[in-house]
Amino acid sequence: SGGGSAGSSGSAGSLDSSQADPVELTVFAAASMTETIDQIIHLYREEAPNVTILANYDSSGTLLKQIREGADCDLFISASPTQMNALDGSLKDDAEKNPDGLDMINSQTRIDLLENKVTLAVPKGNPKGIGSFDELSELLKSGDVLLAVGNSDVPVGQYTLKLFDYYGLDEAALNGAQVLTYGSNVKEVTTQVAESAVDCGIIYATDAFSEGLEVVDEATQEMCGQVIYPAAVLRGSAHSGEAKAFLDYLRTEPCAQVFESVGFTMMQ
Amino acid sequence: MLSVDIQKRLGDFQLQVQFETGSSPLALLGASGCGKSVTLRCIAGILRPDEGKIILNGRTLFDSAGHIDLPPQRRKVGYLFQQYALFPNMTVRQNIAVAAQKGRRKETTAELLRRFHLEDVAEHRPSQISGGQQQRTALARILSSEPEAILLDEPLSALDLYLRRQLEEELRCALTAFSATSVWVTHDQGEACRSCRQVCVMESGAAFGARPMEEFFADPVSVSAARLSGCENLVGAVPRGTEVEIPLWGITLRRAAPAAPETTALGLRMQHLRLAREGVENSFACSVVQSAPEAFSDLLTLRPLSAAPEAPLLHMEAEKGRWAAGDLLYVSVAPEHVLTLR
Amino acid sequence: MLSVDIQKRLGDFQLQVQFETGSSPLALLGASGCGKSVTLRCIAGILRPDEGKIILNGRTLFDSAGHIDLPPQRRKVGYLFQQYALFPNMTVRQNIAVAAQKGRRKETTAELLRRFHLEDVAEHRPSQISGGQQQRTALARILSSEPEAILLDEPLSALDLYLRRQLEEELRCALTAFSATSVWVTHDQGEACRSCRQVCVMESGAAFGARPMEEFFADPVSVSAARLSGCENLVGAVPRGTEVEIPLWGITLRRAAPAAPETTALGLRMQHLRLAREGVENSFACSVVQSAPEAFSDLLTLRPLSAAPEAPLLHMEAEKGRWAAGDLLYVSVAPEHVLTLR
Amino acid sequence: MDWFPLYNSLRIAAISTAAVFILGLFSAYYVAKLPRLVKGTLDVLLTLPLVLPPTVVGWLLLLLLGPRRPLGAWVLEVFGTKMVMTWWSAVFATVVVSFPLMYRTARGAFESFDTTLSDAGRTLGLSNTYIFWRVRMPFCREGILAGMVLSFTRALGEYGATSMIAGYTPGRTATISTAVYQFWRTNDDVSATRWVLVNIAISAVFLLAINLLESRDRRVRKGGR
Amino acid sequence: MDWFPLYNSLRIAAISTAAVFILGLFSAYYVAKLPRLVKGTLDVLLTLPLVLPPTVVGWLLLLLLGPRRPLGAWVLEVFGTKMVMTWWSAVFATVVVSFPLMYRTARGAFESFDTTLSDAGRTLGLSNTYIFWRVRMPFCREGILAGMVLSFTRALGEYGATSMIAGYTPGRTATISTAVYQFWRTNDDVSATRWVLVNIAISAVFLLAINLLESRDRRVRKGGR
Ligand SMILES: Nc1ncnc2c1ncn2[C@@H]1O[C@H](COP(=O)(O)OP(=O)(O)OP(=O)(O)O)[C@@H](O)[C@H]1O
Ligand SMILES: Nc1ncnc2c1ncn2[C@@H]1O[C@H](COP(=O)(O)OP(=O)(O)OP(=O)(O)O)[C@@H](O)[C@H]1O
Ligand code: MOO
Ligand SMILES: [Mg+2]
Ligand SMILES: [Mg+2]
Repeated sequence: SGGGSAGSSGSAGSLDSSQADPVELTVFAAASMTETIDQIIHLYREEAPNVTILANYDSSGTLLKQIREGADCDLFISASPTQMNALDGSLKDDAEKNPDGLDMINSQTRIDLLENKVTLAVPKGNPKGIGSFDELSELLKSGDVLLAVGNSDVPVGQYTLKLFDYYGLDEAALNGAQVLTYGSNVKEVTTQVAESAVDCGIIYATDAFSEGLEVVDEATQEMCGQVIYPAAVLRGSAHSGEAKAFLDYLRTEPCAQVFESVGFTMMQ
Repeated sequence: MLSVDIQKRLGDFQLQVQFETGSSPLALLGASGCGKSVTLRCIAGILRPDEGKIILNGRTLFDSAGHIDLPPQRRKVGYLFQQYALFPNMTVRQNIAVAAQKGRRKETTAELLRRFHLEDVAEHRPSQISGGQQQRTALARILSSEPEAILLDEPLSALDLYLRRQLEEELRCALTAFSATSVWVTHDQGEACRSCRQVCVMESGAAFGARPMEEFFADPVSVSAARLSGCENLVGAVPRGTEVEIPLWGITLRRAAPAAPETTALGLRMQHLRLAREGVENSFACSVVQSAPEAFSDLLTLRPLSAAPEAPLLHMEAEKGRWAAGDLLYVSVAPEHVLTLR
Repeated sequence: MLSVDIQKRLGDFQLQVQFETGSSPLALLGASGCGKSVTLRCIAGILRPDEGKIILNGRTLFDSAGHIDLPPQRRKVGYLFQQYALFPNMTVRQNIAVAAQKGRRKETTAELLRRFHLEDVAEHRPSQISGGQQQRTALARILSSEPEAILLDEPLSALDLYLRRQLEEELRCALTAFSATSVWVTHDQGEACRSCRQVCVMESGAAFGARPMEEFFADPVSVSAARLSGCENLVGAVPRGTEVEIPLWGITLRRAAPAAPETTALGLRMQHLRLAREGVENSFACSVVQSAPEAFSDLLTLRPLSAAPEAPLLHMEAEKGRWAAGDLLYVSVAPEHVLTLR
Repeated sequence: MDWFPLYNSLRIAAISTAAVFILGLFSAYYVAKLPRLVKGTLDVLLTLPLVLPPTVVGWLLLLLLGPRRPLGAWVLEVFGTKMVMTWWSAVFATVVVSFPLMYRTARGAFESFDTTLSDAGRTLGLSNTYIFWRVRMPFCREGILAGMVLSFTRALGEYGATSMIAGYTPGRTATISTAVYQFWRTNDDVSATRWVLVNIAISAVFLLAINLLESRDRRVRKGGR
Repeated sequence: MDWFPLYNSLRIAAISTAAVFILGLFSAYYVAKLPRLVKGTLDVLLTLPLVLPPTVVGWLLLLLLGPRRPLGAWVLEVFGTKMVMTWWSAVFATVVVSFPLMYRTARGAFESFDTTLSDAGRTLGLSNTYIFWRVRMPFCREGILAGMVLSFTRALGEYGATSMIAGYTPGRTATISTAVYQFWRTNDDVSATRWVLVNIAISAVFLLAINLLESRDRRVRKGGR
């Protein structure tokens, strides 16, 4: 890749980019950001013509695995703090958040970029007539529903667990009652909802939006906390300056428009 | 009653066969590659003739004009494949039983195993038995399906002499007992002659009608038929009334009857040649070129004294051990044994 | 010089073979299933004998004691498989060329195609040629590899009579020209006799040594060997000095020499039987049971008048058309032609 | 440890292997007889599931069988059951995904069949069905066994399409491979590895059984014509 | 439309089919000769990639080839390149995933080979190599072609392991199937369908080519002994 200028590592943030050496940035982004990041890459081409951005999209868990195994990455945007924490050297001593004690991101550059909402989506026509999370919890208790959720690796899955806690539902008991089905990715859950294969699903607002699903309820902050998408520059990045610059760009107004158009909220 | 009249093209090989046969076996005699196997395949329904008719005991098996083409299963024609085609996954017993009638499968099979000397290898697979045993199994399997007609593609070629005699006899009896129509492909005129009353000669794809066996031996008509009938000495000839001239040998032989004007060749069977004294009718001088031993005689290769260098040599049998290369002798043939051919 | 002394067990079949042969072809004669093909396979290196030694021209091909077991490629032994084993994906020409020496592949191939009458089908695949053509291709292929020894597993069985004679001669010449050791498996004593000076008789897996061909015909020693030598009439017998008694036929025949005390049977060759008048030496009365036509004679099946009901019948050839069932006649045999067997 | 995924996977793999065996065999048999062009087209269609990501195959199946689609709606109406999110929905997924393996392998085997044998059978009056099962099948045994091994193990390993159409509900639709995937995803490497080992054990047993079948008759086949 | 995934998929599928062809053939040939027990064990090992979810296979590959693991570190040191997240990393994924298909099919074909033919070749002095390529291979042609079809199409359709080890970076590591998956996932059904059609077209061309090869020599094989 663009390693022709070996000595460029120190020259941070030269925004006078038109004459700068061409640079390739590799961005690992959560799959739920595919459309938005694609658009922003387009926009950024005018902003910094010397920077070519290569994006790698996958579920945040896969991206974490790839980074951990040494994949080249300059900027990581995860769909949940969990994956970011696992790479954050400042949390080295927190065995729960960073179990392997990795120090792979530049902690100073870490920001909370976006916020998403956990929603309850139902198939067209809402055959079970579920109107809210409260009603859902009753149905779950009576065992008369089939709910699609993400597994704990799909970020929304972790928030779903918090939601269960809030309603005093025990995941193991729900499994025993066979009212849950775990999707291995977001598309699976949304499709299963859209096709009426399940009665309802807990997914992000953005996913419901792009699939055009009917949303009947939105989780509040006390139910499952804030849904945060953190971003950070990687420690091993050969172009940390350019990466930081792009990260900064993500918080500008044009990008905010793009993010908000699919249902994200910008974090301040 | 089997009546066949078919045409079939295979690449640049053209088959045209026409014959009828009754309940006595018909010998289909022809050189290697002349189309015998292809003919049988057409009758059995494995190959589809391009044109023609096949009728067996009044049932039309195939008729290109009437768009009739019975599947092999409904033809009731047993076919002994030249290369056996035994089912490799079944034992000898199973191979035979598979085609037998449901009700008396067991007895039929046991009987055929006995008859074909296969009891010892009944539980072997085809790959575990010898070539001859394989062929006997294939034979037994066909008989167990009780066909209306049996086609035998060189049924005895892989057998040793002793078994061959026995099986030939067995087969003859079996064919008579079933009183089935049968066609016996062979290139052994001895076999043909012993087992069949009728013979159909096939020559590079063409066969026209069956003839009685005796007639065939007495007057093979064509050079290739003479060859098939076992006539060893064939040489170009020119008819001259009741004589025939053999320009290559520089001699003239007398015949019992006038030679047909189409005559182009002459045949002399080994067993009709006699050692003679000079001056005997139809005798001519020869020198011995080679003397090869047979079991109980010597096979002499002779050159007629007046023969051209490129002329074919003459073969005859003689008493063991009396002749050496270079010896001179006289050979004679009776006028009725001078075969004129086209 | 090929010397073979091996043992091999296959299921419940036990092979024990031992013979030596020089540069003249050896005939391996045996009934179907006696182990001829297995023997050849051991020599070629396709099967591994359990024990023993195989030596060709001083080279040890196999020695169980010395742990020598050359791969087939280094044995230089050509093997004509009973079922040809042609490469189905190659044309006739390619099949032959594949084994020829690099330098003169083209000429060798062309020469062999011509010699074996395969020029017309040179570009055909094995599936497109007749059985006989396949066998000739296999033969040509072996000769093209110029082996030191040639094993022929019934090389002529699929050929018609005319081609068989020709090829037999070709083969004899080829074998002489290459001056290669060769073993010729056959069940046709005629073929064996014409082509080989030595014969090794094989009997249910066992073969011990080769004998000169004449000796084998003059004194086959055992019943099965007599059968293989083409002796049609075999019957139990008891030696009585220079005479042998045949209890089943109720007669006694005189021999030229005293019969060995181990004698248990007696063989009479068809061609040694003569029609005789009453009272001639070694003559006995028979009634005609059946008369079957051969091409130029009739095959008579006779019952000696004093024979027991279960006794074997007697076969002899006689002039065509003179005999009918029920006729009475006298048969005689010269004392030197009475074969005593064990 | 909850053994349900084992039980579920086994029944799914067994049913689907049986179905694929029949379907693959007959498609191979009949397609091999068709004219070249039709054969080519069918070949493409029948091999299709192999070139699509399994998740997409599952999605297409969901679009076909979902209760809002005509077929699914009809089944729901008549039998009162959804065709998705049940344990046997997974059979659709595994059948579709492993079908090409059986089909292709059987076709390869059938095409090397020596037709003289079936000709012989026909002249002996044996029905085409008998010849198919008792002559052609044993003759093509190795190829067909290879196809069965491939389809069985593929069915056992299938997760993309299965998880899409049957979901992963522990105790109801979980299979070994969806379990492996879920455990692996949630970093429960111990459980994941345990189920991987179970899967390996099953395939090992299956492969060894097939190997025995193969070698029992190998010798017999050689040169048996 | 950016045609990079087509180009990338083709080169990956081609390289991996070639590799799998060689590897599968030789494993099949040598394994078939081994004693039954060893053979059984190897069979299980070599068929393994079929029973694991491809994503897990990809993960295992990542663990093996990643630049922090011994092998990956060595390659990085010596060749200065990482073995993951490049276009050719995908070749590892497709080779591992499609290997069992070639291996099994070739083994099936080899085991129905008539050994008389190789015996004949050996007595004619032909080298084992020659016999392998010029006698055994043409004889087993149908089975081996079936194996190649299966491995090529599988390589073309592979996405689970590929996306794990090579990622999905448009213009660098994107293949047709990861593209299909990503477009499908982001609800860009038009692009997804377009790429599905491209994949189908490639397999169609490939399958038709194979069909031609097959039928050219079919007739010739029948009864050719
Ligand atoms: N499929 C085919 N395609 C083209 N030609 C063929 C085909 N099958 C046979 N032939 C040709 O047809 C001719 C007759 O073959 P056939 O097998 O009938 O001979 P045959 O008389 O049985 O000879 P043999 O006594 O040697 O078995 C041969 O010249 C052969 O080359
Ligand atoms: N693989 C095997 N397993 C068990 N027995 C076998 C095997 N191969 C051959 N035999 C047995 O060995 C014996 C000899 O077979 P072989 O093929 O050598 O006979 P042959 O003398 O060549 O007979 P033919 O003249 O009929 O070809 C037969 O009885 C056969 O049943
Ligand atoms: O985009 Mo995600 O990491 O699959 O929610
Ligand atoms: Mg023939
Ligand atoms: Mg034999």
